[in-house]
Amino acid sequence: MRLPAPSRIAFRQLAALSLASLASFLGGWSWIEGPQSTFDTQGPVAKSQLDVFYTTVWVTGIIFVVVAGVLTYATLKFRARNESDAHAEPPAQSHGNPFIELGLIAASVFALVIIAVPTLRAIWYTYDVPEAEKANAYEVNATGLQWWFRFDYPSEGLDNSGHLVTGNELVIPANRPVRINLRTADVIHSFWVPKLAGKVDMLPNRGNHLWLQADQPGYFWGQCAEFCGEDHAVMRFRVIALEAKDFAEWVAQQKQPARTVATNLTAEPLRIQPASLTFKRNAPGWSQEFDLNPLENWKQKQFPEKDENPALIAHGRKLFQEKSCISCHTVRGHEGVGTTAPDLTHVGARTTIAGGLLENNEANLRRWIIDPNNVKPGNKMYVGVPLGASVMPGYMLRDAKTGHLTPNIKIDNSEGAALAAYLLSLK
Amino acid sequence: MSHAATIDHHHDVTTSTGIPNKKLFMWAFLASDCMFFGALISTHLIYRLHPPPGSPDVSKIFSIELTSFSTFILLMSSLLMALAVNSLQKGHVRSTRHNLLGTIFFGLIFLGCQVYEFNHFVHEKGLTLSNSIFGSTFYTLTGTHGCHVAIGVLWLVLMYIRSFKPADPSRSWLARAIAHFVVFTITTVAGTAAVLGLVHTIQSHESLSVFIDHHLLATSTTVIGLALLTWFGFSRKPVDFGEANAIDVESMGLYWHFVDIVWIVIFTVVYLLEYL
Amino acid sequence: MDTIAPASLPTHEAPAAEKRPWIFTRPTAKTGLISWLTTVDHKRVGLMYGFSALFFFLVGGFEALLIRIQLAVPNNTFLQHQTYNELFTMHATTMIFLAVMPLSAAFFNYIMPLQIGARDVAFPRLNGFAFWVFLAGAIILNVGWFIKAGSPDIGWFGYAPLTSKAYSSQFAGDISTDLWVMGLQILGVSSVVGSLNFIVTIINLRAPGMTMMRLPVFTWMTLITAFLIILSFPAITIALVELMMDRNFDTGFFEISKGGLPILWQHLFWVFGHPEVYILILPAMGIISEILPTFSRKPLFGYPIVVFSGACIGFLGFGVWSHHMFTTGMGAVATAAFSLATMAIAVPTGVKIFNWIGTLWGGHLKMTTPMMFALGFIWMFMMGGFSGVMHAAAPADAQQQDSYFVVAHFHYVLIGGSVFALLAGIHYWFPLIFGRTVSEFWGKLSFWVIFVGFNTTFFPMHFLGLNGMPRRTAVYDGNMGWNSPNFIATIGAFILGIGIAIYFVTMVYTLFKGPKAARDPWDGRTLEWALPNPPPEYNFAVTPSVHARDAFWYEKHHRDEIAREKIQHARSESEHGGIHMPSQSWFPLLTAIGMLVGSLFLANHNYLGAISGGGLTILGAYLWSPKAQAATTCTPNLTPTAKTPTPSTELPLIFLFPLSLYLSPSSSPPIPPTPTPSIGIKTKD
Amino acid sequence: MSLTMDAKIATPTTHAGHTQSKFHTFVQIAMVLSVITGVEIVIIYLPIGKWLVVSSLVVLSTVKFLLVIFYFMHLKWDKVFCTILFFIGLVLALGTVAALLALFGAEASAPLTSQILHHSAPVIV
Repeated sequence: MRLPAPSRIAFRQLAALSLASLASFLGGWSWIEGPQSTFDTQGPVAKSQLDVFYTTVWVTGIIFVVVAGVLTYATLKFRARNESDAHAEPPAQSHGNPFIELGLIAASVFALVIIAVPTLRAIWYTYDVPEAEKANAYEVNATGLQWWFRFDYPSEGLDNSGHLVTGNELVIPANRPVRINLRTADVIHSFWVPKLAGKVDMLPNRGNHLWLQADQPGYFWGQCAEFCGEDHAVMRFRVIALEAKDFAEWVAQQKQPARTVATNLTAEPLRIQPASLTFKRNAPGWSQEFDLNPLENWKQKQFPEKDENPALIAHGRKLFQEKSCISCHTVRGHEGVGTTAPDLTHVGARTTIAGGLLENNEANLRRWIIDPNNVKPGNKMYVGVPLGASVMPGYMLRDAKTGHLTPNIKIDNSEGAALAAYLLSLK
Repeated sequence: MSHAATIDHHHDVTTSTGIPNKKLFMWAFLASDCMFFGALISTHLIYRLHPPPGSPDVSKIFSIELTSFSTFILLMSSLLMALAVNSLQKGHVRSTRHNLLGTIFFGLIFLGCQVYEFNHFVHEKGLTLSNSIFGSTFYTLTGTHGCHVAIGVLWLVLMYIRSFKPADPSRSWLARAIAHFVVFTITTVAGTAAVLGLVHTIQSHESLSVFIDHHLLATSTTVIGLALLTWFGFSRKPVDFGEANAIDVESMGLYWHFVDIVWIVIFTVVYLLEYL
Repeated sequence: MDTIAPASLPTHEAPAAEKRPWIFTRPTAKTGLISWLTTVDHKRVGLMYGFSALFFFLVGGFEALLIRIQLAVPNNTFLQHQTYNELFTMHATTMIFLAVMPLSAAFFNYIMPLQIGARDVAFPRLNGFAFWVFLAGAIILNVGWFIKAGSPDIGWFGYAPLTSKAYSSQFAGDISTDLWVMGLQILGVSSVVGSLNFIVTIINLRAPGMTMMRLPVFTWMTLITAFLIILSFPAITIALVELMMDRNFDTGFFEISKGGLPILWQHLFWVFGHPEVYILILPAMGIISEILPTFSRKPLFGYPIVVFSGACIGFLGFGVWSHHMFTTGMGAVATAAFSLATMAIAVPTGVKIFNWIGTLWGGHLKMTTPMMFALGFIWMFMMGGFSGVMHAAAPADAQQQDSYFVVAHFHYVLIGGSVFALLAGIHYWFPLIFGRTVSEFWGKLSFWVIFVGFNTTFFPMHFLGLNGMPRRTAVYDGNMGWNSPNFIATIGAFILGIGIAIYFVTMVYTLFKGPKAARDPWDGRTLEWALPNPPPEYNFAVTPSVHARDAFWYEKHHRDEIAREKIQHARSESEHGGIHMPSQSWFPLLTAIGMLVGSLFLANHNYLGAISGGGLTILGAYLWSPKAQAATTCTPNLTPTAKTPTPSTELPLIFLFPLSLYLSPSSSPPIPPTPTPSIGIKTKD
Repeated sequence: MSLTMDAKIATPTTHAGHTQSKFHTFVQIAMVLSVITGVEIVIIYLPIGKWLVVSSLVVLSTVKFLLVIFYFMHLKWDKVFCTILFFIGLVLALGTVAALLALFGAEASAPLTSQILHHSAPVIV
C-alpha cells in the first residue's frame, strides 16, 4: 500500500499541496452544512440519531486507526525489499494462534456492545413520542403521491366539513412534538426532513408514523427518499416550524376559504401580453435571495402581493374553470372541487410549487402552468391520473393501448399569466 | 460403470463421501426446495392471518372429503415409489416397471383431483385466481405443488420408457422411445376425457349409447393407446436398465417423496387449519 | 475431428457403436465454434462465464459513467429522468447478476475443480447448461435497450407496487418490467443449477486425502456461496412468481386495491437480497485468502477460524435481511433484533481481516500486482465494513438509508471488495489459465489508477449522503451543498474508468502477445499450480493425493514421496481404462434456448409461444437424459513437453464475432493428427 | 455416478443389514400414514380446545413428515450427511417462515384495514 514515490519529502509536499487546494475547492464545511445536512440537527430525534452515528464513528474510527496501523506496519516491515528477499527461504510456516484470535473476537464483541447500548436506547426513543409528552403532541397526516406530498391536519376541523389540507409545505408548531402518520396513495414514498428526523417510509396498506420536534422556528428542506417512479428526484417538500402564536395565526388563516380579490367590473376585456418566458429543462427553480432567510421570506408570503391586478386575477379564476383545473384542484370557497391534485386554497401563501421544486413566484408559476412536462416530466397534471383501467386526462389524453399522447388542455403565455396571478392571490 | 460388480446402494466408492453424486444433488436440491415452499407457504399464511377485507369464508369452499382422498392417493403413490426403488435395488426390472406404472397412475389421479377441485372452486364456489387474495395465494401455492407433481409424473413416464432401452446398442431405440412417450401422453389425455365423460353420463342417468355417441373418439383412442402401450411394454429382450440404475430411480423417488411431504404440510396448514 | 484410437492403447470394452440418427451424433470437435457450443469442460465453461461477465462488467461500467455525467453538475439535462432511472436499474442489475456473480462463477468453474484435484465437475453437462441459461437471462434483461418498451426502470430491488401494471405500464406493450422478471427468474435457474453442481463436486469429487479441513479457502468459500445461492434464490423466485402472476393473471399478491401487502415483496426480496450480498463478497474473500498466503509465502493464519467465520457469515446472513428495511416501520422490537443480529455479523467479518493481517505478519511479502490488489481489498473492505456497522445502528441508518452514504458503503464493499478481489484473481491465475505472464508495470499502474479513481469517486459520497442527498435522483438543486462532492465523484469515475481500461488493454495484449509463463510462476501453494499451463483437458494426468492443507506446497517439499505415489496411481488408473472424460453435447444449449424462447414469449404475454418454449426445454432435457452413460476415455501423455490444445486465443474471437468460425484454428487447414498425439480419444458408451 | 472421472471398480461389499426386504416396512409405514391422516381429519371436528387441536395437528404432521423422510426417503439407512444437508434447508426454511409470521404478527406491522385506507387516501385508485 505504498506509493513507489521517488522520495518521501516530495510525496509529503505533494500531499500537503493537494490537501490545501482540495480544502479551498471544497469550501470549508459546506460539505456537511447543506439545507438537508444530517449534522446540523434542529430537533431531539435527529439529535439522538446523530449521537448514535457519532458513537459508531468513534468506535469504528479507533478500530480503524489500530488495525490500519498494524496493517501498514506489517506491509512495510515484512515486504521483500529486493530480489534476494524474494527468493530467500520461506518463513516459518506457522498456522495461527488461537489465543490471539479469540482475544480479537472478544475485543470486537466488546466494541459492538459499546455501539449496541446507545443504539437500542435510541431505537425506542425515536420510534414514538415519549410517554410524558404524548398528550402534548400535535398530530398530522402526511400522504405521499406521485410526486408530491399532501398534509392533513385532522385536529383542525373546518366550519362546514372536513379538516385542513395543504400540500408540499408542512407547517408545524416549534418546541412541541409532532406525530406524523405516514400514508401513501400510490407507490412507496419516504418522508425525510434530515435536520429534524431520519426517514420513515410511506407504505401502501400500512400505518407507519414518525415523530419529530423542531427546537426553534425554522424553515427545513425535505425530500422523498424512496424511489417512486419517473420523477422521484424532484419530489420535495418543506417543513416550516413556527412559534405557538404564529402557528395558531397560520391555522386560523388557513381555515378561511380562499381569498377573493375585489374586482372593479369595468367590463373592459382584458388585454395583457406579458413578456414570454423560456425555460430550459431542469433549469433551477430556487434563488439565492430566498435562501438567505427562508423563514422570513415564508412569512412575507403570507401577505397579499403588492402589485395585484384584480382584472387579471378574475380572468385567471375564469380560466381556472375553463381549463378544467377545478376537476382536480380544490380551492375552498371558489369553484375548485377536485381532490386528486394538491389543495390550492392558499397556494399563494406557500413558498414553493410543483412539489417543492420551484420557488413560488409569477415566473415560475407561469413556467409550471404553461409547460408542466418540461418542469417535471411525466407528471400527472400533464399525462393524466390513472383511474382504475382508464385515465383521467390531464394536459394530454393518453391512449391506454399505445401510450400515445394527444393534446387536451393548452395554455398559452397570456393565459398562464392570468392563472399565475389568480393563484398568487390565493393567500 | 460396471454392471457386473455387486452394488452397495448406500455407498459409492467413487465419491469422497460414499454418497452417490445424484443422491447428493437431489438432497441439496430438496434443501433448496424447502425454502421455495417456505416462501410460498409464508405468503399464504400471512394473508390468512391478516385477511384483507372481503375475504371469502374458506371453510364453506373447501371439501374435506376430496382433499383427504387425494392426500391418501399421494401417500399410496409414495409407497409404490419406495417399492419401485426397493425392487430395482434388487435388480427386479419388471416389478420396478409395475411399481412405476402404479406411481404414475396415482400421480395422475392426484392431478385429476386437483383439476376437478380447481374447476369446482372456480365455477361453483366463485373463487378465482384474481377475485380475492385468498384465491391468489391458494391457487398459486397448490398450483405450484401441482406443477411439481406434474413434473414428477413426466419424469416417471420418461424413466418408465427408459427401462425398455435395449441392452444391444445397435438396435434403434430413440425413435421408438419418442413414439412410446407420445402414445403415453395421448392415451392419458384421451383416457381422462373418456372417464370424465363416463362419470358425466352416469351422473345424468343417460344411456350408454349417448356416452358412445359423444365420446367415441376419446374412448377408441384410449383403447388403441392402451393396446399400443401394451405392445410397447411387451419386451423380453435384455434391457440396458437394472440394478445400476437404482440410483436414478432413487433420486427420482426422493423428489417424489418430497412432493408428498410438501403435501403433508399443505394438507395440514392450508386445509385442516381452516376448519378450526 | 475424428476420433483417434492409437493401437498402443489397451482396448477396454469396445461395444458396438450405438445406432443413432445423424441429429443425435455426438459432437466431438475439439476446436472451433462447435467445440465451444457443445463443451462440457469446466475450464471452457469457466472461460465463457469469465468473458461474458467481463463484457457485462464493461456494459455496467459504461452505464455508471453515464450516470456520473448526469450528476456531475446540478440540474443537468444530459439524461431524461426516465433514461436515468433505466440506467441505475440496469447498472445495478448488470453489475450484480451479470458481472460479479458470473465472474465469481468463472473462478468457481475454472479453479475449484483444479484445487480439489478433480477431472471435471460432478455434472459436466449441467454445468454447460447453467452457463447457457445465464446467457439467456442476460439477453432477456438487456433486450429492453433495443425495443420500444425500454429497459426496466423500477430499481434492481423492484419494490412493489411500482412494478405493478398500474404504475409501470405506460401502454399495453410496455414489457420492460416483465423482461426484468423473466430475466431474473432465468438467472436464478442458472445460479441454482450451477451451485448444486458445485456443492456435489466439492463434497464428492475431492482427490484422495483432500479432507474438508484441507480444502483451499477459495474452495471453501465456493461451497458456502453455493449453499447461500441454493437457499436464498428460492425466496426471490417465489417473489418473482407472485409478481409475474400479478402482472399476467391479475392476482393480488402485491395489489393494494385487493388488500395486498407490498411490504411482503420487500421481505421476500431481502430474504434473498441479503445473502446475495455475501454471495458477492465470499468468493472475493476466498480469492484474497489464496493470494495473501502465496505472496507472503506462509500459510493462511488461523485457517479453521477463517473457514468457520465464512460459514458463520453465511448462516447469519439469513437472519439479518430486515436491516435493509429499518425505515419501513417494523416496530421497535423487530428493529432492535435485526440491528443486533447485523452487528453480530461484523464479528466473523472482522475475524477475517485480523487473520489476513496475521498471514502477512512474519511473511516475505512479494509486492506483485495481485498482492497489491489484495492489500487494496483489505483497506477498502475495512472501510466498507465500518460504514456497514454504522448502518447496523438502526437510528443512524434512519438518516443514511437510501442516501448516498449507502451508495458509498456498498461500492466500498462491492468494488473495493468484490471487484478488487476478482481483478486480483484474474491477474493471479492468468499465467495458469492462458500460459502468459502479465506485465507487472502495467498491472501495478492499473492498480494505482483504479485505487485512486475508486476512492475519488466514492469517498465524497459519504459526505453527500450525510449532507442529505437521496439516491436514485436524476437531478439535484445547486443550493444543497452537493455540487463539489458530485463533481469530484464524476472526475473520479472517469479516473476509475481509465484504470479499468488500462487493466483490460493489458490483459488483452498479454492474451495474444504476452511472454510465455513458466510453470508455477508464483511459487503457489494449492493444487492448481501443479498443472502445466494452460491445463490439459483432463486436468491431472494422475489423480493427486493430498497430505496437507497447502497440498502443492507439501508436494514441492516432499518430492520423492509424491513421485512414488504418482507412479502407483498411474498404474492403477490405466488398469481401469485410463481417464474417463464426459463427452460433449448439444442438449444443454438446446434446453437453454428453449428457456430463452419461452421466457421472451412469456414476458410478451404470449402464452402459446411460452408453452412452445417450454416444450423445447422439455425436449432438450429429454434428449439429454438417456445419454447419461456417455463418456470418452483419454490417455494423457505424461511427458510434459507435449503441446495441448489451448483455448487462450480462440474464445475471445468467438465471443467477438460469429465470423470467428472462420478465424479459429479449426477452419485453417485441417489439423493433421500429429499435433495431438498426446490424447488418444475413443468413444466409450 | 457414470461420469466420475477416477472410476474405480466397486469392491464387492457385503450387503450388511439391508439384505432382508424392506417391503413390509414400507407397507406398514404407509398404513400408519393413512391412519394418522384419518385421525387428523377426525381431530378437527372434536369439541376440544383450539390450542390442543392445533398442537396435535402439528405433532401428527411432523410424525408423518419424519416417517416419510426417514423411511421412504431412506435417510434412516443413508449417510448422516444427507440428513444434515436436508435439515440445513429445512431449518432455514422453518426459521424464515417463523420470522416472517412473527414480523407480520407484530402489532406495529398490522396492515391498515380497508376503512383506514379509504379514510386517509381517498384519491387515486
